[in-house]
Amino acid sequence: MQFDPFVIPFNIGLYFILIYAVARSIIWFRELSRPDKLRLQRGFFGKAFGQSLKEIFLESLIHRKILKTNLRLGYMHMSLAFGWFLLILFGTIEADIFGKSHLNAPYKAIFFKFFNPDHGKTLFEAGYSFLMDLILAFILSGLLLAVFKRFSSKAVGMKKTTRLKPLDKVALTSLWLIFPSRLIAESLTSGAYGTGSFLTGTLGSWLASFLPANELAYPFWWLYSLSLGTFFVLLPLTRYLHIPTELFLIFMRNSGIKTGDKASTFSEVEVHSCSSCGICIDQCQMSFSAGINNMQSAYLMKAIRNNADTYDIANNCLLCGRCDQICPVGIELSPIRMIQRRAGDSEIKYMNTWKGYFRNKQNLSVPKQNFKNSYDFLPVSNPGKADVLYFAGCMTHLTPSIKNAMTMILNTSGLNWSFIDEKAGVCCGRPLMLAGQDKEARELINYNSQIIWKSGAHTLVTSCPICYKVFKESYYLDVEVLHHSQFIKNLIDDGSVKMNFLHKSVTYHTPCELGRNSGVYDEPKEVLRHIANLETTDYEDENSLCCGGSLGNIMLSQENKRRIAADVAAELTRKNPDYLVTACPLCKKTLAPATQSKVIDISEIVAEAIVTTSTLKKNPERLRKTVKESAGIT
Amino acid sequence: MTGTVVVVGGGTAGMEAAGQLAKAGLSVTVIEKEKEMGGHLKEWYHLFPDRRSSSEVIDYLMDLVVHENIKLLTGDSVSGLHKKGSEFVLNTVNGEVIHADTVLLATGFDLFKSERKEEYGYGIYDNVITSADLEKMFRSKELKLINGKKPEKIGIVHCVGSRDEKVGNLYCSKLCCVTAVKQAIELKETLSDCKVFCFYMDMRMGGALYEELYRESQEKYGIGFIRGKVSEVGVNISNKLVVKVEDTLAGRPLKMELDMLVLMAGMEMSDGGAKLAEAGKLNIGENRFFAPADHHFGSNKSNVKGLFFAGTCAAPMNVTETISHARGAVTDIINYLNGSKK
Amino acid sequence: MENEGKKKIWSEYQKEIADDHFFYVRSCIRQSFYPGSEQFFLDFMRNVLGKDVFENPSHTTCTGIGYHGDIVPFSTIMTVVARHFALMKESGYKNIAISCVTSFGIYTEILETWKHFPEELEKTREYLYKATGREFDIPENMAHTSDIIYKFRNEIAAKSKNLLINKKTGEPLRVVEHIGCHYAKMFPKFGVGGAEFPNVLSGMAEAWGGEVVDYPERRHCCGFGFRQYLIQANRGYSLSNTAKKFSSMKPFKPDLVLTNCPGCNMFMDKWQYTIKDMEGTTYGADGESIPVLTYEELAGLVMGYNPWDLGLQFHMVQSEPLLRKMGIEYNREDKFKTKDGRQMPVPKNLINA
Amino acid sequence: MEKFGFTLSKARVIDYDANDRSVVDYILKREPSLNLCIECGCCSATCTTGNFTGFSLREMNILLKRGENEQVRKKIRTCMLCGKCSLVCPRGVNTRNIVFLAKQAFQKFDSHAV
Repeated sequence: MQFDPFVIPFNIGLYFILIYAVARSIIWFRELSRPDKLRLQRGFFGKAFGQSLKEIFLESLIHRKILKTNLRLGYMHMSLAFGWFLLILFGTIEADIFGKSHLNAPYKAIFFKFFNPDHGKTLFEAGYSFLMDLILAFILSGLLLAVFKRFSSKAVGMKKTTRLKPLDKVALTSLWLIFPSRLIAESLTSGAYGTGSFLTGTLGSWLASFLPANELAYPFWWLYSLSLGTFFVLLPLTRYLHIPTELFLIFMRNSGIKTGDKASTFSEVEVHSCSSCGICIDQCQMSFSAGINNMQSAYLMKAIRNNADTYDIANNCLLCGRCDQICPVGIELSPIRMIQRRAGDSEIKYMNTWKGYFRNKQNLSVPKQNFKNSYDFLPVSNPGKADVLYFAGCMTHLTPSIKNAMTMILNTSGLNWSFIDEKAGVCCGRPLMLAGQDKEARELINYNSQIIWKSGAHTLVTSCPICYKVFKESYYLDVEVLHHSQFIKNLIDDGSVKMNFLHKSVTYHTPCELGRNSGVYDEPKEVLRHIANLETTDYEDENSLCCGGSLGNIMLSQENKRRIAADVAAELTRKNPDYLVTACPLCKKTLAPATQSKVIDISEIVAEAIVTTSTLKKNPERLRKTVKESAGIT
Repeated sequence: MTGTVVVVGGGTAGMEAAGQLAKAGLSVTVIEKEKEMGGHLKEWYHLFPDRRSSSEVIDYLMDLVVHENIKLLTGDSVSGLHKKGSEFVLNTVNGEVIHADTVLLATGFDLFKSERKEEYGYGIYDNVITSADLEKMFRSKELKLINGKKPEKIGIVHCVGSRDEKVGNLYCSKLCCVTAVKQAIELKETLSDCKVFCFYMDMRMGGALYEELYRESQEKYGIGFIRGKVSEVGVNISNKLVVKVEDTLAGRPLKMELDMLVLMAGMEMSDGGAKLAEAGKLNIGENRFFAPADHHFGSNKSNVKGLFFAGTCAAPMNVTETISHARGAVTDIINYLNGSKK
Repeated sequence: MENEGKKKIWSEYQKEIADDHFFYVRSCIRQSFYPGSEQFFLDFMRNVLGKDVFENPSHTTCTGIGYHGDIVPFSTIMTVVARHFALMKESGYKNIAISCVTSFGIYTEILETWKHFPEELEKTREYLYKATGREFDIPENMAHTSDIIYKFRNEIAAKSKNLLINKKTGEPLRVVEHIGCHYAKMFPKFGVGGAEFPNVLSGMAEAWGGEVVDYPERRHCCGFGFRQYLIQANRGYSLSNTAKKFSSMKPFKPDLVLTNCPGCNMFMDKWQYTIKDMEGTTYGADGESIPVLTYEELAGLVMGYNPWDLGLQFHMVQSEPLLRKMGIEYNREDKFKTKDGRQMPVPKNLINA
Repeated sequence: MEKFGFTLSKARVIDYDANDRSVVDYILKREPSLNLCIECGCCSATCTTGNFTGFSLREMNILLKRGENEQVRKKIRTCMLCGKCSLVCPRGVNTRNIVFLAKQAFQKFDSHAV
């Protein structure tokens, strides 16, 4: 039986973290809602399991997504995670093959060299040592990057990096110490016994040439064990908890569990899965246009983990969804932000017990009931019957050109339509939701629903993506909800309107609420391609920018909104298009003052291109020609 | 060119005009009732909108009037003015008799006597002061109440003696609004933790950069603006001033305790000017300032050929406008002399 | 600073007050509510100063209350006033002394009207002649009786037996002077000291040793407001105004309120009772109410008249606290006795009694 | 009161010094742009709620500044937070946040009062 006291710290750490992991997962599982429990069980014994393993390999070890967005940062994460994984894997095998006995205690694998100092003499052994050195070198290279990143995040190609709390620093140091100490310990031992490969061997023999290698080795083995132990024990208190937590996240997600609209186990698992890699910070326009660097998702996750006040962080955000898009861990960041907003003052705080190893929910809520909105003043309205309803929305009433364009298009379409908020419209409810006031929003939703039901329409067309999203997701309607860009697309497809081709170059700005937040990317572009020369920009689809005017941010000053809009407008008009086209009245209103080029809504350019019924009467063969033919384009 | 001009009044307009006329080669006599030149500018601390020190402007004007063609009669004033043929004869209090080809009146303005708005208790209640008094305080760097304490809450009343038929002034003095904003800012700069409120009827921020100053006063200094004219002022048991006003935007009367009340005294035709108008049979307008021969292209010409005026004796105007108006007068005078006095 | 400033203003608002030979016109409500006041005035003028003050029995109300109550048209009231001038002419007087501020306001208003619209004067002459066959002249001098007392305030001070000084402490009494709105607010030039800082009552108070207190609502109306009072449902307005005024003067702990207007005197006196009854609020020092005196009543006290002869017992707020402060002896028993010693019924709910 | 047939009514005057401005202080601390309001009324004119009720953001601003909180407390509940007001404001006042903060302040102070 090989044993040495220095392995004790490591063992303590290891068994502690294992037990902790089990306990934690049991607690989390208990807190899961009943349906989620079922989902998880089904997932565990279903194909989700396979997917999860694959994803764990690709994301948790290889860090594919990070590699995609940022090679150096990806390499750093990969070398550490994957490298360490390999080290353990091959270490265990090594211990198993070359060790005195089989099926060893874990520490044997970790401190193999100490217990088998003369290992590595024979050729095959040497080859294996070479492999182990290679892996160690791989990790150390990553570690080197990590150290750089701390001192200049530019080194890993990042503009911003997250700030640390003291405990993180301790854990970080212990993490950093692990592999160097292993390197030196192994090298010294190798040096003493003339073993080791290109890394440990060379370094070892060199050190041994002028140092008492054998005596010096021992303390370094202690250091190695200690740093491992410390790291494991501190792990649950630090952001490094993301390493194990991410596995749960992946399982849960693949089992079909969603974030939902209030704090739950899943949201907590997500919060803990954030590795604070900081990619969301670089992606955030609040950061690179407005120079605000304290409210990005990484900081939100941290604030929640530390039970800090999340009010300002949660509310000072455009909710454009760019970070959700890029997050390598795939955390549903905006939904979590919305949970914080909804909670408002009546937030469930997590009280730390046992120095934060386990957190028990405690409701420190301020009752919200005592100040609720009331919209009982809203009049009963009886809209006429119609097949198609048009809901312009508040913002569209501030951009009458869009209203007029849509009126013109709807008239030309020859459909039986009615304008439900022409005189006095009521807000769709989305702005209240964005402010986290869902109960209040519900009142407006019910009011509008009444009108829509009464009309007996089969289609509802909105000009404002904000309305579109809420009608689509939060209303219980038996009508087809279309954004006007989709509606126009349909009109063109079924030939109920004819277009002229405008010899104009346009670029398209995808509104956040329509694009990332509702998944409507193609219809507007197809409409535009149909009637004009659509130029591409560097910010298409998922990567599109936010105009800055978002109702999602209630705190942002006009000045900063302007700064964001200016940057966006500049980016999208690089090719000096005739029009910068968008599909949202709010985007239009925000971008128009920020640029010299003409900013218009898609409905306006369509109205410009549309062939009116009167002209069709004059030359009927226009009906047979396609748009491009009639424009003389082949 | 040659010719003699008498400039009555050694304020901003008078000095500017005298300087320019002298440069043009005319021999100029300036009559100033005060011992020193400079007029009202002497009492002012900083000028709006750029808050430069008024002394800088005085220095500029002083340089202008130190000129061999200029004769300065300070501490003297005109007692008689009449025209013989094409020549003017002026008698002064000190007994001088001056003959001149043309006369330029730059008699300036008098500040409205705030005692006339009895209900504001100027001269009766401690710590009710005028904008001019406040400028003096700024100059002397002694901004404090009668009892020596620092004021914590200060009110500023706009339109004192302007736009008020009860005191017979229907016109807008035009500078009080921006002066109020300027002084409010200076008050906050001197006493950062005091609260300042402006009681206004309209904010007339017409001039260049005035509106920007107004915005700054709200954004940077948090000055409070209450729309409504103060109706009366009293004192309470703790000897604080109590103002009664209607907050017309809230549609409710409002009463507020203040440590200090600053009255934005308006501009009126100066007594000297009024006397000269009588002596020289000059037309005066409804606002009692000199009436120009033509409002668009004769704003320096009087109804008497060869007699011109410049500056605030014609209408309320700020320093910039006064200087331009004076230069306008210079052009008219030169044309008049060239055109053989037609 | 304050006094110099005020003196400066007063110097601009000095009015000509005749010295002798007054044609006296009474007030409708004073002679019924505070009968001692006019009684004192006549007695003081005739017997103390030996002036000639003439009353004409055919003198009537000026109909001012009806006029301000929108019942009596202007042409009517002008004719009524013209009739008084006619009576004065017939009795051979040129100086009119008016006992009531409402009337005084009416007279000034009418004289100003005639000055600016002579045609109205001619019409009035015609109306009066047609109605009564009388003719009139415009008075040479018109004074409110408080002006006259103001004129002779120093004579009164000279003859004073009790000054407005707290006998115990030697402190001057704090006097709140309330000038009726119609005295000078319409035409400041007709009032001693103008409209903003009137001197007519403060002059008396100071001459007699008192200290005048200035308080934020000094200029505020007593609350009478004619129309507001005459309709019962509207009396809340009247009352609320009085309350506003009193709560503003309360911190100054006034010892008495001095008025020159019958209406003001009546409302500031009687509303104190009403407010006390409604919500138990009192405005004087240590829970008492503030005695409200007319200038004649005060002058009477200063000159040592018997408070009951001055009719102080007919106020709602009794003046004993004031009498005690001034150190004036009074006889409890005589309080509600007639001259010939018969006992009058004693009213209930008197305050400060 | 039937004894008299009339009552003593409270004065309509805004007693600035007696009023409680904790709500507006709370707002100004977080949204200083409230100071920039020049009471032009553009927000009230475009207001979706104002279309149906007497709710006026302009009036609310002034009443908050004067500490007349009670009227605001009632009316502010009718705001739909649609944000049109912020879009039309010529002075760049972040009106939407002001409403949001006002509600919050009332809620906070109410619950503390409890």
